[in-house]
Amino acid sequence: MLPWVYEFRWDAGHIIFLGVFFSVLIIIASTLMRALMRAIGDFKNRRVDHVMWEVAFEDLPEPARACRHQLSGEVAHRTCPNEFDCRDCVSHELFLRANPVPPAGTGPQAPEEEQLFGLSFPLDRYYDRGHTWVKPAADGTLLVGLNDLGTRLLGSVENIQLPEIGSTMHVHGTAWQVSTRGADTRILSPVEGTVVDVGGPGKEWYLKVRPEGNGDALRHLLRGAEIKPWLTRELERLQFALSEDGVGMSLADGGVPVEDLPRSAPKADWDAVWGEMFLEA
Amino acid sequence: MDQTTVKKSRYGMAIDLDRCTGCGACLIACAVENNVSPGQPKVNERNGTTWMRVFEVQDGRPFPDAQTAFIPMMCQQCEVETPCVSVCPQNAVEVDPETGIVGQIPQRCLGCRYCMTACPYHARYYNWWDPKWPDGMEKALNPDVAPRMRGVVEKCNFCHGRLHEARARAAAQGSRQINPSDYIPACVEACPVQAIAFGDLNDESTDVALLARSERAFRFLARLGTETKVYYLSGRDWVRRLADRELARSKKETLHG
Amino acid sequence: MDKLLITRGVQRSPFWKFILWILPWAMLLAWGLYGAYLCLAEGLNQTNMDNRFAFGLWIYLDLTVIAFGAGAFFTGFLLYILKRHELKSVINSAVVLGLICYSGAIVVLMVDVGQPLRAWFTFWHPNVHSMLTEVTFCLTLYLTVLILEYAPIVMKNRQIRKVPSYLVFEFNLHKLMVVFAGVGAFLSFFHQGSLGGLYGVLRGRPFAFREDLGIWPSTFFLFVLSAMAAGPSFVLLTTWLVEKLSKKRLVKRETMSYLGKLSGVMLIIYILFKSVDTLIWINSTSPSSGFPAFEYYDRAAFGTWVLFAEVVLFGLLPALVLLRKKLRERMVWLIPSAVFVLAGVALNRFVLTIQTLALPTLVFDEFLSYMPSWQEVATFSMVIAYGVLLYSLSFRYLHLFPQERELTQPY
Amino acid sequence: MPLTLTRRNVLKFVGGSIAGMMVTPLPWKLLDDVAIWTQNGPWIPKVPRGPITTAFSTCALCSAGCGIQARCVNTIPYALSGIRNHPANNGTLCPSGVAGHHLAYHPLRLKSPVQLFRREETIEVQPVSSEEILGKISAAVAISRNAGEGTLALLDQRPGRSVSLFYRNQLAMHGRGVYLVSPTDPILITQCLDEMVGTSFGPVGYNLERVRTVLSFSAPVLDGWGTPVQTSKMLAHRGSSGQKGARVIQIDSRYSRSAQLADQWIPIKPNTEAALAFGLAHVLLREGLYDKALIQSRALDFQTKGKHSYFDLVGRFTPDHTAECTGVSRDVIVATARALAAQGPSLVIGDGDSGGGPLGREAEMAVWGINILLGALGSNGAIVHHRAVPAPKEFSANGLSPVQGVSDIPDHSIGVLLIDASEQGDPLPWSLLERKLIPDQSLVVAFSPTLTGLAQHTHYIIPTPAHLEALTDVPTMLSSATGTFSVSSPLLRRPEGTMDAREIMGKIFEVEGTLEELLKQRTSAIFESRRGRVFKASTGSSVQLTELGSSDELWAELTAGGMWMDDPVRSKPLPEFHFMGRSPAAYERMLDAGEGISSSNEPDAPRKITVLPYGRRAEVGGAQLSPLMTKLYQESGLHRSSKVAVLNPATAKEFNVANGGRGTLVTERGTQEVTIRVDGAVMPGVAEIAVSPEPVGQAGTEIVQEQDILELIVPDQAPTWRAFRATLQKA
Repeated sequence: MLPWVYEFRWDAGHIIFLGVFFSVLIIIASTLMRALMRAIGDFKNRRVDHVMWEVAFEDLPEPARACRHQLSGEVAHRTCPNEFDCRDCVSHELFLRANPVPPAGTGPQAPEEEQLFGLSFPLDRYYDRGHTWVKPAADGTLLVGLNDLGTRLLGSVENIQLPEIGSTMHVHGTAWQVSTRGADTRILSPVEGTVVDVGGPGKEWYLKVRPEGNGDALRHLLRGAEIKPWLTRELERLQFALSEDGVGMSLADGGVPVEDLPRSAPKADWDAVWGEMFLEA
Repeated sequence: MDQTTVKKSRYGMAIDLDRCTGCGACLIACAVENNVSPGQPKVNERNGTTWMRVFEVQDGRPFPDAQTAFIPMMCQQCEVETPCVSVCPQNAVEVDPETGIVGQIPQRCLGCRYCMTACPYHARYYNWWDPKWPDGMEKALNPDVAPRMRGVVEKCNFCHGRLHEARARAAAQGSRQINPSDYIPACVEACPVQAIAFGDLNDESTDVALLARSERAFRFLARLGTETKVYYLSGRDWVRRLADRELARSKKETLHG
Repeated sequence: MDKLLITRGVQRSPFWKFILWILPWAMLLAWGLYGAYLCLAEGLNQTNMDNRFAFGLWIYLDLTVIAFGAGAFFTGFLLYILKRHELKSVINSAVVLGLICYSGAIVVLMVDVGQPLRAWFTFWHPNVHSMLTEVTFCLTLYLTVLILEYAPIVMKNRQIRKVPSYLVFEFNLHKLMVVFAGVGAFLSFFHQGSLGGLYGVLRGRPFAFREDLGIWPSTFFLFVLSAMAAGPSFVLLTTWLVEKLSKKRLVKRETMSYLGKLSGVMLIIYILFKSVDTLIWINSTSPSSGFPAFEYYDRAAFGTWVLFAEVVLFGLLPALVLLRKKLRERMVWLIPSAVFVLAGVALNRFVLTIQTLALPTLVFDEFLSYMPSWQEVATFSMVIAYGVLLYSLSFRYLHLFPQERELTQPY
Repeated sequence: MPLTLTRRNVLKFVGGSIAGMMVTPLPWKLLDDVAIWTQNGPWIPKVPRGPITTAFSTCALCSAGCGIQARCVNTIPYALSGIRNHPANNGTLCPSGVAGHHLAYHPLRLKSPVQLFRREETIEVQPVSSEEILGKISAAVAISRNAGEGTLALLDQRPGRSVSLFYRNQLAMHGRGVYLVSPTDPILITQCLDEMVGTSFGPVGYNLERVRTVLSFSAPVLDGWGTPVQTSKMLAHRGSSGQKGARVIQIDSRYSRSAQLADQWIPIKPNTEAALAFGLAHVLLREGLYDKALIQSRALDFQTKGKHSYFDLVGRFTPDHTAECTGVSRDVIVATARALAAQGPSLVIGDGDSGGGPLGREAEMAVWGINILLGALGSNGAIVHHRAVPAPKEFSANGLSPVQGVSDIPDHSIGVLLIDASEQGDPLPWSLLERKLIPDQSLVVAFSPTLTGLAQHTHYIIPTPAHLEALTDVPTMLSSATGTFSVSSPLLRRPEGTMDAREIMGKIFEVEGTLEELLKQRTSAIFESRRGRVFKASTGSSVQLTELGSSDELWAELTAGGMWMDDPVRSKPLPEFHFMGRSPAAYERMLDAGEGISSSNEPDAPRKITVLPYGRRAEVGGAQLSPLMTKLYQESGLHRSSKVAVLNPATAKEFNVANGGRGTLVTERGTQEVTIRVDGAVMPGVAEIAVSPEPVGQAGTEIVQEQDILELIVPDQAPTWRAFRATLQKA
């Protein structure tokens, strides 16, 4: 195998054969090393949250990965290529230019639209696809909370694990974790920044975050007129998730989800539903 | 004899099938010489170890006209494209360029048995059992030949131990060329009717070289092109036809052994 | 009970049902382990192999499962190198199948060789001219590659993925999968081919011996082609079986049909080459070594029907069905065709292993038959049971079919 | 620089060394070597180490007297070969001889006296002291001598040795002593000639060099019947040697080795050899192909008035009648007789097969008859006189007990049966011996090194030294043209607890002396005779005996692989003789033998097959085979095991058994399972089954009784067991 091992001959056969063997071995080993180095790099660059979200996003069923502009009807079919992070999305830029979304609270939207399908979706805030909302506060911080559907989906939370004050949030990284009925669900962070204060289920908001970076920190979030079609889609998804294993529960069109969904349909596979709705594979 | 240059040898055999009586002395002498262990209680014709084995063959004619011949069959020492050498994954089979003898290195053999499937003469044997001798018989083993272990392949090597001994004897006399009468494989020595000739095929004057060129000489499966160095001699047509399937077909009788 | 280990959003049978399912397989595995233990401890006298039948059930099994396992490399190659994204839905399953087939084959090989502790000698003193050396090297490397391909699937298990380092490593490894796919395809090409070369180089066995094409005998290429035909069919068939057993749709029908098409295309190429090769062999290669080819089909059960079955019944017929879009889109045609493809390849491996050894070379030698001993059958079953268990566990706890949730939730 | 020994420094040093070592070939070479070492585990037997020496002796496994050259390590022989130029074997050995040095390690070897208990299929042994056995024998001997109840019989499986003379002498003195030999022993064939001549005709042998045609009646002439040198000479014309050999015609019911190797095989219905002999004689007489003057003058029963004569007897066996009796075609009979007469000198050999039993007295006389007609006993014939090997007078001072075949003594007559050399000689059905014993009162003791063969049927075994442990002389072979004498000297140390037969008999009869003294006396007698030549192993050539200086010198040569060969003598003219022997009912007995009363009166019952047992003289036929003999019996098909019945395909079909299938043979004595082999060359209607013991390659946990086809023989059925009928069923 090696030149000093008995039976090694310096002939073409040996050189070619062992050359190929060692090359392949080196390719495999170096690829493995490369993956390892990159993983270490990701850790060093604090990209763990990002990676976790990317992996989760990859695993989402295709319909769950629809682009916001598909939901709004601007395009017939488009799967988001950027893991719901529109901040650097060129297409989003182009879509916006063609058809700007009115800022929240202005434009053609009527106040009553804050009530959608019996759920409270105030227009003064931004909504993330992971059922959180972001509301800029006066002091420049951002308030982060769970939207009405999200709250009803989880029902009464048994245990909640909020981040420590001072910890860093990444877009679509873990904001906080809840465990209910034996299943863990992580709630995606809608924004990037440092946690300056924490609230909780009983409070108005869950987190107060000091944003990081430039002004487009909220660019990837849904707003205004985008909310309704998205919510429609989400309720559809919920409907299917619930009806999957014949629980028999249905959210009739226009029907209002009850305050505590798990309690009203205890037999449903809530673990699966939460995974589905909170974008966790 | 010139002692500075060692001429290359091609050791071969010529076995006279018209003389062979099928007594089996060669087979036993071989086993004695090469420390082949006695068979286990469950051993049979298909899983035994007989480096040299004698086939009893008939011309297929029915009673009372049947003719019988005995064919001693051992490693045929293929010279060209030696089938077992190229298949061994770990160089446990080698042709010695000095002697032309196909050697097996049992200590390196993995026991994959690929060489056995490659051998057209079924001359290779696998140690299906641990080698065992009755009590005390280890003391009567040939000190020149290492016993093999279970799970490796072995075969005829023209009595390698004897070649070593002959070389040692030559070296003791300051010669690098062995004396032909010092190197005679056990089967050749034992044959009661002296049906086997052995020697260097490269040396035109040896009996074996003469016999190999005789009209009665033939080799089994010669058309495989492996240029075996074991020749067989027979004046009987039906025996000579056993060398090749197509030849055997050319006669109407069906053959069985 | 084990719900938290199961991928979110997919339905798996209750734990007790799963236990009931794996219990008989586990028992089979235990029996097989005992058989293999006997062979290792007592020696291969436990088998019914002998000096003529130096290869038996095990080598046949190895050749067949490795051919079937070709789905892993072929699918990977098409997906990652040729970017056939429709295969993404079966790649995980194909990798698991590949891993099962290859690791099973290597385990059996280790029982089969007389001195398994010397297996490393092949690396240490390699005879580079031996097909078996090529097989050994490629098989070991490819098994490494398969493990590296399987590792990300494991690391994405619901609980394991919670460990960030695993997930991040998985993520980065997965990104480099194209390298492994390439290496895998390269290695597979050589060892599938070398397995064929294993027999093709047997000058002393004119039934198996074939002329060289370049530096390899023609069986080298025939094995590559037939393995590429068998691989997709095996993935297709197992997927279908899993669908039937789990009563779920796991893969889109188009993917199934596409796998069938792949098989069909490879098979027709294979059959074409095989026919030409057989004709050359019958008319030139074999007779020139003194062996009239018709004699081979003159013995015991091995009639010319073997050749017919291999080329027409299990070759041309399924190939034609699979090549017709309308037929392969219907399960009643697709599935039996896949079965036929596999039967044809398995028959080919059987013929090359068993018939080659059963046929006499010397005129006065006889045709031999061989029946494996229970220890051999046990070791064989051990691999089957191991495969079923590993697949069952993977199917239950790992996310093998990315389309599963999608297909079970009709959007 | 100060050298501080800190842990860190030490670790650094070690680490650096290891790293540095990796770039040298050392670890890799080590790995290589370890790879080889690991393959030499303790479970693999180690070859012995020690000084290599060469020793010479003579093989005593049969009476060929082959010279053996042993390569020894630590004085233990590890390989045997023949001594070059030796008159018996010229450098070659038979398979048994080649592996002779293994017999001491036979898995069923006994090293201390045992008592035997036979169970269903196994044998249990219990150690006893030799004194106890000897005491029992002495007591029984005394009873037999004084009370006259039963005889003291000694079955000598190797007659003709010097110790055999000692036995006969002692038995003659005992009064009720009987000296028995196997019915197949060649001595009995010469006895037939003696019966024809009326006096002791003297030892005869065969001068094969003179012979052009050999007609063998089932004798294994090409398979261990003669010495290797003789067999080689008979086959000399084969192949490319260009030498002249003899044309061999084999008359055989079996497709035996000799039938396979002979120039012509004449298959014959089992047990009809006498008829064929008469038929051949018929042709010779009818065509005048014999020495009329000699027959007229010497034969007393050739043509007699008023009494049935040989002429009458042979006259009945016309070629047609003979063909009917024997199944041999008329033309073959005539042609064979003519060939014998025309292509002389011719020789007809009776003898029969060692395992298959004797041809029978009448058939042997019929064979001698043809030899006489052909002039084979004449001065130019191939059957030559030789002189007995000289023996001291005191060997026979007290008379010699006559040699008797086992079948020749009355049933239930033996009180004490001692079997010497029971591991040797031809196989013998135990049933034949058993009926000679006084039921339930007899004592049977074997002197044997192994628990094999006849020894398995005895009450006690006193272990004797094994082959090459024992000192013994090798008697002259039947086929030898002159008397020969050689000594097998021990190459191995005999184990404690073994006694040679001379020691045992000396204790029983209270006679002083050792075997070595006995043999030395004989050697002296030979030396005193001043005849013959001596082959010296050391030089590989022969010298006149007179060239040796002393008896001790002769002894030294004989014990080192040498051989003494008597000078040939001019053949005595044939005295007056009776073709049919001298017994009152000679004609009737001969006629019965020819017409075959025993086999033809039984109706051809369906499902009955004629079993032809056979032994192999080449393998001594006896009960000792080297463990390595598994190579011939189990590991290759060269020698059929005793569990295999070979049938003609047509017969197999008739009995509904298939090649490789199992069958059961049944007689009133028992059943035996056999594996069926189909062979187109075998005579239809018969099953050929070997009687040799199975070689024992490895010791088992218990001693299994040998199962032999001879067990199935119904002893009263016939004087010989060459062919018997048994039911064959598919198993």
